[in-house]
Amino acid sequence: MMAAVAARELRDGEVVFVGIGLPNLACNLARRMHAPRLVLIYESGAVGAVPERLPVSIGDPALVTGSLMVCGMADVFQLFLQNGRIEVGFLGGAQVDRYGNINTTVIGSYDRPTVRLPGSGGAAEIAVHAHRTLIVAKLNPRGFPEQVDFITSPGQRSRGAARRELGMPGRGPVKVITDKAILEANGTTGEMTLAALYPGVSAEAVQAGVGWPLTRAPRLGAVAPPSAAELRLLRDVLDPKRLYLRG
Amino acid sequence: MMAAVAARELRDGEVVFVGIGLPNLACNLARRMHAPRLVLIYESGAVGAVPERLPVSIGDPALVTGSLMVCGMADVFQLFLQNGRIEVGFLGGAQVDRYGNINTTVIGSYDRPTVRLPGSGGAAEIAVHAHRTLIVAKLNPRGFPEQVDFITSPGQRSRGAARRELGMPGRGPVKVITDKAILEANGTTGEMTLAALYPGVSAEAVQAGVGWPLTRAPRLGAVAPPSAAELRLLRDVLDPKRLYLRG
Amino acid sequence: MTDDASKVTSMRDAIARFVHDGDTVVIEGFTHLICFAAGHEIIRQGRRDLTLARLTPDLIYDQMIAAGCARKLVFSWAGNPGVGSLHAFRRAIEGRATERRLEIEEYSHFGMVARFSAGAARLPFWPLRNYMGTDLAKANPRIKTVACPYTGEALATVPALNPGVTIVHAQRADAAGNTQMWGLVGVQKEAAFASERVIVVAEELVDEEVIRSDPNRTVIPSMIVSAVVVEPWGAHPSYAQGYYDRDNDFYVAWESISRDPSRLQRYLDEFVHGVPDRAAYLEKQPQVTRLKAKERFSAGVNYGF
Amino acid sequence: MTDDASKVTSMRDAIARFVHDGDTVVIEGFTHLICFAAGHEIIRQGRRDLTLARLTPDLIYDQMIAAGCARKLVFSWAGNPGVGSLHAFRRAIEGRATERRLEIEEYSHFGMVARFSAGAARLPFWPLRNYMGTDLAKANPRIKTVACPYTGEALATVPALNPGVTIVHAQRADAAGNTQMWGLVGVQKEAAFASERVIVVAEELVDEEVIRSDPNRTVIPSMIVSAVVVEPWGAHPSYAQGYYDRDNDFYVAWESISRDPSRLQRYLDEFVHGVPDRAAYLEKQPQVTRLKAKERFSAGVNYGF
Repeated sequence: MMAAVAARELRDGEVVFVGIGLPNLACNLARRMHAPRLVLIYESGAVGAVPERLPVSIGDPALVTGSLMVCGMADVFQLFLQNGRIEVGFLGGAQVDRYGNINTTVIGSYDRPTVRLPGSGGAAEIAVHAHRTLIVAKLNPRGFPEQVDFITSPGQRSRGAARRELGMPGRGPVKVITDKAILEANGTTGEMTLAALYPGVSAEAVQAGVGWPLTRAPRLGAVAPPSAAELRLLRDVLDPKRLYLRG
Repeated sequence: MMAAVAARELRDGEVVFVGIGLPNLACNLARRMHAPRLVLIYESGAVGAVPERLPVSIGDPALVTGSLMVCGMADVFQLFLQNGRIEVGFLGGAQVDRYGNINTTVIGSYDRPTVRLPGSGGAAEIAVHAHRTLIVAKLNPRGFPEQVDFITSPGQRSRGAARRELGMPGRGPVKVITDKAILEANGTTGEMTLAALYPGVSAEAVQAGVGWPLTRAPRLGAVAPPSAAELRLLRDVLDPKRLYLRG
Repeated sequence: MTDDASKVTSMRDAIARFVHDGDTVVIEGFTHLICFAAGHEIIRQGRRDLTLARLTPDLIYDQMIAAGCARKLVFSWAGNPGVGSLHAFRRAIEGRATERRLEIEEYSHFGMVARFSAGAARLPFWPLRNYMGTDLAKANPRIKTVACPYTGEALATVPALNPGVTIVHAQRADAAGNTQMWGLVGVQKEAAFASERVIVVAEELVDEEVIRSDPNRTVIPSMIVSAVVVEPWGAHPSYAQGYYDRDNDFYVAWESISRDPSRLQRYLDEFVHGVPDRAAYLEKQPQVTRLKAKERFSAGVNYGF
Repeated sequence: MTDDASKVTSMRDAIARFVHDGDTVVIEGFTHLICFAAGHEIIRQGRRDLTLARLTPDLIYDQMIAAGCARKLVFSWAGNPGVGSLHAFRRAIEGRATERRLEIEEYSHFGMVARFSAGAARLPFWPLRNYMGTDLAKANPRIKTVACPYTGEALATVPALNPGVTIVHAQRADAAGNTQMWGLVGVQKEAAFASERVIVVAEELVDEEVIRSDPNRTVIPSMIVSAVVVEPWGAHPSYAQGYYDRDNDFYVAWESISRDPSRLQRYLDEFVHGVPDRAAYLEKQPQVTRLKAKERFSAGVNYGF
């Protein structure tokens, strides 16, 4: 369901910085559904990959064989990302807060962490430079605190300052795609607000998974369930071994 | 003769930044005489070239075919030259002065030049970074003024300041190889001084081609004439069409 | 993925659509892959007030200066390599009439490479350790310094160069603009990524499958390409490794052609204005086929897993 | 030219000569071409107090941390990609005994790439537009800013990283160290040029003529190489495009091996300390041959003129 919803956010011809797992599924679904000319770039340096198998890492050899271009990582970050060529970036993380800031670094304090997470990887710069980012994360109150313990990837406001004041080129996280609802960044306040509910989900159930008082959009949307075509592609073609799909 | 003298300055295994014409001849002579492991790098990006014909430009396709590596010019200047990998650089120019400063930019004033020369190319940075440079130029008083009209490539002292004060990594021009004598940089003053005479040339004849009062080394050396082997290689193998050799 | 939107067009249309009066234009290529075909079409279409940028202006910019296309030249070495001078350029700089006076902005090769690198990375400047002791920074106030935040030392800087249009000649490209080149690659990748618009001129149009069979050879991705022009021998008298050799005789001849303003104009009348396109230019000089490259194929490598 | 000074040596000798206690060591490779063989030999030789630098520490640095080789880790993403955690690393950071506490210096990928770029260009810093709004610069005081001399804007900077030794795994090299690789090339070129010493580990030793047949594929020139080690399957469980696939089963298995300190030590005892070299490591696990790559050869290109 999250993969299908994420796929619908992608427009044909866009250049997408892809991560492994759900974002990869979403991109490949979008390519087969409505966006055949989507260009996928992996931070490993593969551009225009057409993997013959589901890649298990962003450095999978299947992303290289038959791709349009392979370049070094200095080019990935300088010539593609910092150059402003990436239109959509996918981000996820252990914590997402009210303004779409993401933490993938530590739970607890930086110097004495309770849980040490992997760190930024390319997430910090994707959050700064991609024209817009889509956050994909399952709802639960610990994962959606009012404020993250550590800002790895900046959202719409960081510690009180807006993106534009901080000089960030990209528009930042425009949506958070969860397993129950879609949150959208409010154009004025930058706050992540409830925009659309999945079928059979109540606004209260969404609020229960979020650690701040959720503002609701004036008119709540209803997210269409995955179509038969979407389901068939995801289950039979893209991830038949259920590596990334769980229900 | 100048090619043979320049060749003798190169040591086996050194990495040399090569220009076209005489420096190219000198390097290829040295490779065949005493320095088979000399590594030639052209600013065009060809590394370890073994040209099947005498290259007519530093971008000649014969420098690419069968070379060890071809890289972009950003790599040439950043990863090889600025990185400090170039041991010897050859330089020439319309004017060479008392301290080995070279002018390849303008005769006259910069804004209203009498003669507009080609400009720096890679010469400015070669003069800054190569571990040592060799200047190759024919003697004549207009070509060897007390002070050049414009410093394109810095020598041992520029407008009164020494290389080290200016923060230049390389040792600068250690010798000027002319058609009559070899000048050497004085280790203390940085001045180009008369070090060795070609056979049959007097110190006065050299002074006549230089626009400043030449200091002489305490013991003047005698440059050995080209050997039979050197002459045969230059005339029959390296430049049989006399593209660069004139007498 | 099939990036099936073809960008293939004629040189005439590509120049008409993507090169405008007043633009900063870059036709790059270090000796290798210099797109004379594009320069000639720009002259034919009478573009004016261009800022021409390139490390080595070479004969093509000398011709464009003589034709009156240029207002300004940004460069690092202006000569006829191994031969002599670019005389149209020199007349314009030395104020000896005929050619309109030309504004210049001058760097060294490293400085120009650094300007393109900054432009390609969309940074406003690039640091380099250079220019101490030279008069270059005095002659060009755009060469500045920055203090290193770690060591305190002063490093030279050059400002980013972001051309309006960059024209890249290459051995092969697909219809969408995915472009591969080999041999000397100069600063073409950086110039293309720095540019607002990119015209790719290819010796050969190939199937996307050819590009995909060897992705490490791709230098320019379709997403930055505005137009693809297929123009065999489009770099003559420059060369294309594996396709044809450099026409060194023409480089030598240029010394005397360009020295004489009226001979230079006759050359332009005959070989540029006097022909409608590159095919006609080649028909006039059948002897260029002597330059066709011999075969020295590399072996392939295994991309399997 | 014949650069005939062979640098070919055994892994044991290369590590003994060029990797010293206290060194900053880089074994690079983004998923692809990670030289586990070198990491294992460093563990076997009992190196101590190393500063290990790498974008993605991956399993090999987790093993080196568990083996007590590391004093400090410089990195940007420390996980088991697509699987889970590096548990030896986590125990060392979270202060849960077993592994000695580890100092860390943390960047993002772009920051690490920029550090290697600065090191390779021998500049003291590299500018990048990044880190505004993040806590990364607060956690790492070596991330600073510089004012652009043209626009006045503040840009982030990272300091150069110049390792003592960088180990590069590649598909092929000649005896002098001229090295070619294809597929994902990560930041290996920059790391090698930034380093004081470079050890090249190749799947295949080839004639200089093979290198010369396709010079655009050369990533590392012999002049920066200290030693060449020929070690087929030396990247396993990482992979070498065109030679063998990644051993994803081992990456999955590492999650439970590394979670249990005693299992981890048993793994090291059996597969690292318990074997004298890579050949013996491979003999213990004949099933890795299932990973041998299929053939997907590219066509060659013409280098003639």
